[in-house]
Amino acid sequence: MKKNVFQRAEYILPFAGLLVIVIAFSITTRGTLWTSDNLLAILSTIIPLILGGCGMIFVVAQGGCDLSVGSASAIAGTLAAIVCQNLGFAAYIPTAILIGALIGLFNGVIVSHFKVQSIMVTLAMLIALRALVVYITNGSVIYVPEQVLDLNNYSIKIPVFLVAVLIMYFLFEYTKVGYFSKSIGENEMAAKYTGIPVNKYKIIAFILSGIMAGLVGSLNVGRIGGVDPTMGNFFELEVMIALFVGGVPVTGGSGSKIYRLFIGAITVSVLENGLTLSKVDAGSAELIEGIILIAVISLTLFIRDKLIQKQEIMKTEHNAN
Amino acid sequence: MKSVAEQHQKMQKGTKSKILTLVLILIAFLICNLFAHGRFLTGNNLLSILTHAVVPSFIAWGFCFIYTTGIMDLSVGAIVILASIVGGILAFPLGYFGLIIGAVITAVVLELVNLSLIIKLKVPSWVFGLGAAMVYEAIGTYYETFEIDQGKQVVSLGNTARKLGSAPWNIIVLCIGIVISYIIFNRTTIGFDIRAIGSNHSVASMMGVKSKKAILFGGFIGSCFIGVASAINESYAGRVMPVTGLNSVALVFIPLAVYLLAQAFERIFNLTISVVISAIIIESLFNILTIFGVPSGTWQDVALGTVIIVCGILAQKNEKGIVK
Amino acid sequence: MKKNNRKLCAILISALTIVSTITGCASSTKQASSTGTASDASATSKVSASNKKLKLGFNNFLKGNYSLDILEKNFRSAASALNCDAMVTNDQGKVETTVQDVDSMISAKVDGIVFFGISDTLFPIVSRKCEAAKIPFVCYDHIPSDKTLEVLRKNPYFAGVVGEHDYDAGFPIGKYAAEQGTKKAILITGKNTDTTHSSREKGFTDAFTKNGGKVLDVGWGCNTLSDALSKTDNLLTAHPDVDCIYATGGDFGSGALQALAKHPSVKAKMFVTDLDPDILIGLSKHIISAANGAHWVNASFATALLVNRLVGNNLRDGNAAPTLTVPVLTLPNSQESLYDKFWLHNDPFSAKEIQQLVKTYNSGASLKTFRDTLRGYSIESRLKEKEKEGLVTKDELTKAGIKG
Amino acid sequence: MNEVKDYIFTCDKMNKSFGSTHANNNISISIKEGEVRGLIGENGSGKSTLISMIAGMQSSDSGSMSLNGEPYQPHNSQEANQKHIGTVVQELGLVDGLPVGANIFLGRMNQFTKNGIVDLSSLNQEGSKLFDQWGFQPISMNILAGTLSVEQKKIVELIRALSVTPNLLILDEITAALSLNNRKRLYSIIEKLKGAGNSILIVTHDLEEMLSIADSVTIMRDGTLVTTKPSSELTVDSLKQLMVGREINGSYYRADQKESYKDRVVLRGEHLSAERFNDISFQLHEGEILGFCGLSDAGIHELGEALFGIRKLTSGQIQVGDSLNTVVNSTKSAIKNGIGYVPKDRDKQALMVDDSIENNICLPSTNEIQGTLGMILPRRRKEISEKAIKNFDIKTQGRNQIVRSLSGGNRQKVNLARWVKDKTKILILDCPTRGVDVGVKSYIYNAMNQAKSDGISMIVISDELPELIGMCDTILVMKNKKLVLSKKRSEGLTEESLIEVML
Repeated sequence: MKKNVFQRAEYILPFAGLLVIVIAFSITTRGTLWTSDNLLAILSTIIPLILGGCGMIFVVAQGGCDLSVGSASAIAGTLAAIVCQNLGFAAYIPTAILIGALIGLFNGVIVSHFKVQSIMVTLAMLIALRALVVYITNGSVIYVPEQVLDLNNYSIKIPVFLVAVLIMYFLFEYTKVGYFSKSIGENEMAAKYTGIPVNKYKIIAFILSGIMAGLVGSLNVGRIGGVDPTMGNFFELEVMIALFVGGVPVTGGSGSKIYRLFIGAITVSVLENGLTLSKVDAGSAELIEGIILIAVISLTLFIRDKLIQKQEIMKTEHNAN
Repeated sequence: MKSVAEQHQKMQKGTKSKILTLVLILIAFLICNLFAHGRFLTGNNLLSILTHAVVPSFIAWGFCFIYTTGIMDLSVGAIVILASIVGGILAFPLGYFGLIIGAVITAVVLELVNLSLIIKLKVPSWVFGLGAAMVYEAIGTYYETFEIDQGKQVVSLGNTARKLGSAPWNIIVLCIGIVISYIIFNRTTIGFDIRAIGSNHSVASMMGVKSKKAILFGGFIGSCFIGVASAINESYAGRVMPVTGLNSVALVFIPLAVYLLAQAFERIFNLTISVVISAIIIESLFNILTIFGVPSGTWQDVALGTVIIVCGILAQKNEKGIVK
Repeated sequence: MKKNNRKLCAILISALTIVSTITGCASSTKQASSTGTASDASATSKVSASNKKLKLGFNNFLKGNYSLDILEKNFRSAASALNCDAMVTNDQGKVETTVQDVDSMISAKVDGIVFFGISDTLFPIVSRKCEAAKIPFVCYDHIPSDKTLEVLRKNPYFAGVVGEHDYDAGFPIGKYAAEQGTKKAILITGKNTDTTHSSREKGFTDAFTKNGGKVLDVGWGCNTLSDALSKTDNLLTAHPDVDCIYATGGDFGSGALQALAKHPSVKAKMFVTDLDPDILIGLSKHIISAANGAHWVNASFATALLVNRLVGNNLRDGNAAPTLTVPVLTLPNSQESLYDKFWLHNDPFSAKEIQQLVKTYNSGASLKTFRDTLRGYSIESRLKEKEKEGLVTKDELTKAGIKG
Repeated sequence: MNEVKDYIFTCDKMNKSFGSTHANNNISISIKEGEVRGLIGENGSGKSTLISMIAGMQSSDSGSMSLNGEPYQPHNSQEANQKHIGTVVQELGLVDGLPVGANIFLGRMNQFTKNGIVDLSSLNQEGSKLFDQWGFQPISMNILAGTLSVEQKKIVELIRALSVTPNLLILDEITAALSLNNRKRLYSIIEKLKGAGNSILIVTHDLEEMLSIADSVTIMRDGTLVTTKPSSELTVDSLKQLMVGREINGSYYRADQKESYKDRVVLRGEHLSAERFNDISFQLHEGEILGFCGLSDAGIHELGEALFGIRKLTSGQIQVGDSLNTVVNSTKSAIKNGIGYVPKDRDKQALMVDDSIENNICLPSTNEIQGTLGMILPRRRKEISEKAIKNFDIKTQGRNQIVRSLSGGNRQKVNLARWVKDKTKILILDCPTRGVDVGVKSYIYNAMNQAKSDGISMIVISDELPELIGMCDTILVMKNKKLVLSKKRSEGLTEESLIEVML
């Protein structure tokens, strides 16, 4: 009967850090946190994080990492903007997604067939793609059609976001793409010896990551009003923070869950927004953010650790009998 | 079971591939020199390449002792900034001694704080590093804001203690670095312990390696290298500006590329040696491209990315195992 | 024992989380409470400054960058001179964060925003947001392109822009360099996506080539001093025959200077834009031939412009929101120490002078007041003003080459 | 005093609990000078826990140990080594990233350290000397341990244990990994140590081996010590009985002594060649159990990998299908044609040990359980996994239990269970009973019989000859990458006749 208590606790506790933060900021911002304007503002920071995370989680679940997401989103947005100047708005999002997918394909092929570490390949891509964006824009600003700016309206952005997240959620939790990705993260050798085409699924994971980066890029252009070569800078790190703060294991495997990404993304966004709203000095904001991030994740891990220990004990107990 | 002769052949093959790689690099250099009308392989230019390779090499050596144990600490960039600043401040009253001691102690203290917290809290080092980077960046800006309010800028060395960062002193330090890092990494108990933990944590600790102690001690050595890198950086640049918004992470991208490249070359050269080789390859690349008139910031970076991937592929050519 | 340690740790951390959040915010909430209830700052509402403290938002694009931070300092001193609360955000060098921070400032119910847009695309977006939230805003430092300005002027909440033409920072120096007889130049500059630096580069190149010189190469993409150092080093190897080096920013100038010292065979003159402490030292030692800058006061003027608007003094240039240009000043060697004293250690414009720009303190404040003040902005005029305030003696001025 | 002196090692009332599991309950053992002591028990009976306490890798909850009459309380394996206790642990392995020499002396580098610097050449010399001294084929001290074969690694581990000049040498299931020739060498080492008055504590699942080398055997069950008896008083059957606690029938192998299978050929290998084997041709019939045996470098395991499409062939064809017109050239085509594969290294190659039983069982069955849009319904996963747990009698709390918390035998059941499904027609089993105890072993043989009668064909690759002789319809012997002998099932088939060909 103890079990039930623990099981229930397991569902609530990952939210503990988030709850603490939300409560604390509700007090310090004197309720401003909950105004509709601000909730929408928080939502617009959450959207790219979750979209990017939904793609990257496939790679992370396999135990790899994709550092190229930020640069990929920038180049996808840039090229899409250029293409849509010539071909019209209809080509905008498809182009961005295609570019993202191509980058993912490249990453995936190098990682899977040439056995280069994912961090090395994607770091190189981070540097190279960013440089390409700078070259393409050549320092000037690319203006985009009004429709692209309209993408930033919540009435369009939210449906796009929901559809994309639902698809990714389905792929990750209910199809073999996600299942195999987690298996590869758990034990790649076992996956291979069980007959899973590991290379194929590595490529698929990177392609999905690229596609989502492309989508984020296309939305980003609307958000910042045109192509800016620095857009998406450090986006990959923000996504990773969201993933890991939510409790997705760095080594991947079956602990990777999309709901954890949600928690992470919301935690990070509320934290940033709350600190700014509380008028914390810009210098201190970063200091406090860093400390709280570390605190939240260690709290979550600590609690989970305790839980797992308890469960393990219960299991072995059962075995012995 | 393979015969000894076969294994011996394997070893010889190793020596061969070492020579082959060096020759290939040399040929590439000569070709570049030909196209650059002799502007590439001049003494001054080579010295300048080496000079630029010093700081990335030292940071990458730091990574050898920290990242090898599986701790991926991304706050090193922020640590370098803080260590450079502290070194710069202490350089005025104490000269070179202050510069080096200030930088090294700062780096060591911060890195040890990181490592012990990572071990204690069991937080994945990736996130911890990013969080710590935010904290250290913020400390840097506190100092900078303070200076601006005083009508000053972040500490600048001026003419004080600038020799460490310039030839020939930095090259001498680089050579000392090669020797020391090689010896510690390959010929000391701590080196073996670090490599053992990196390769297989549980087996290593079963075999009697005290892993926490080794990680902390490795972090101590690694952060000494990072401290020295910071001191050289400060002495070379004269001033290191604090940044915010995780921009410090970008600071370690090149050293990280050096380290990863070195890992890829590890089957040909020893890790600490290949660090220097990788650093020189990357810096020569920038140098030669500038000489060729390739615009920096765009095609140069594209070329760097390409070189990293190509080297990675070449080095992993025969890899059959599992790569993350 | 170990378990206890971990427990203690966990408790400490959670305590730390809460305490740091709350204390971090406490100081500011105190200020916020003194603001009283924030009213919707509609453009036409004429709130008198006497009964309500205004709350101004300001975005620092990248904290830690000297020139951006000194702009922040100018804003802060202007805001305190005008008795306003300041809310400063750090955009961390990211355009996305810039937009996000504007959202946050709107949520925090600031009365007006002093905005810096690194990229032209940001202005229309921010303009939309401010219009929707009915918050007046003013742009500082970067002057948007004409096309963008047109868009902005359609927004009734756009209060104007105060900045400098970066092209005009590069151009005179290029001309001056060519006049000094230099023929072959290399440039050290930031990313070519940063309009500040690319405009300066363009201005210099135009003037230099027009006057018979040739720009051999441009070192793009520097972020830091040591980037500039390495880049210059490489460039000097590639072009040992240069006789002119122009750095478009203070840090780049320091880096270039050091690289130059490593190439004793290169005989080149140094020119820099941005007057920061290092460059001043270079000037005083005659290593740098000329440098310009001092345009950082634009943040103060932008603040004053916005406050005018908020107190109901809607300054218009004809029908449109005004564009005010701050001249980029060239600093002679002789005045380096005085510049250090009055620009870097103090504010070049006293609180009183800033107050004179605003209707609350000076009922006659108009666009003309701004124009006149800016037109008269030069090193010499400022120093004379300081003499009037008794902060500097005539002797000192004469020594610096300024005649009474 | 004298009496104590006789015992080189004693432990008294050792206790160790993990949570509420009493892994060791008041265990007392005394080992005499020059004694070879066998330690035997089912998986999970507490042998490994006892050994890890003696080797200093875990601390005991209570109880005391003494060595040479002095109290002995190691805090870590280094201290145990200093006291001349050398251990080869069951599932440890080596540090792949370090050279062989460093692996042998890791944790004990100080003896080669001068002024803080390790003298590598004398370390390597010492290592080579050990190989010489104990009569193993030398391995270069400078190559990375990761490049060694499983057997070579085990030998390096053995050398590592021997390098402490052990008074007490503990060997936990070392023989399973060794080929016959090296097994022989191990026996002679044991003799040699014994002759010098040193003692050995050995764990093995091979009961005949146990009885032939051990002077006396200690039997453990469920964390308690059952009894210690001289080998001469024991037989294989009595050992089994003591271990399991109930009677087990004489043989757990197949009862029939005749080959029996249908005529239809389900898989044919045509001149298969790859790096580790050369020109192998054979046929597998419906319902046939085909065995492969050979020494460690004969290439039998690699052949198994190739049959499942993991290892690429350089020439030759694997044909399957109704008229043998389908070629297997990838794992995908192998699975499509109903081939299942149970690899040799259970924890590394087969199972995701940190994942749930359900995830492990469903892994090869995704194609069968996915519905529209490739959706894998949790309901179907549950069905499959619960069926497998029931059919294979896996002892677990539920399908969501983590595999790591299962005993070795149960893990192997999971490994097998996931392949026993309707679609599987051919099952490749590489060492299916490696490291499992008697109970599970007999269970697995039963399952194989069941599968055979269901018409499933099996290829069994094994180092254990009795197992092959007991189960297979046909046994193929490989030597030096080539097929050298084919034997049909018959009563007169002996191990000796096979070994002769293998060597």
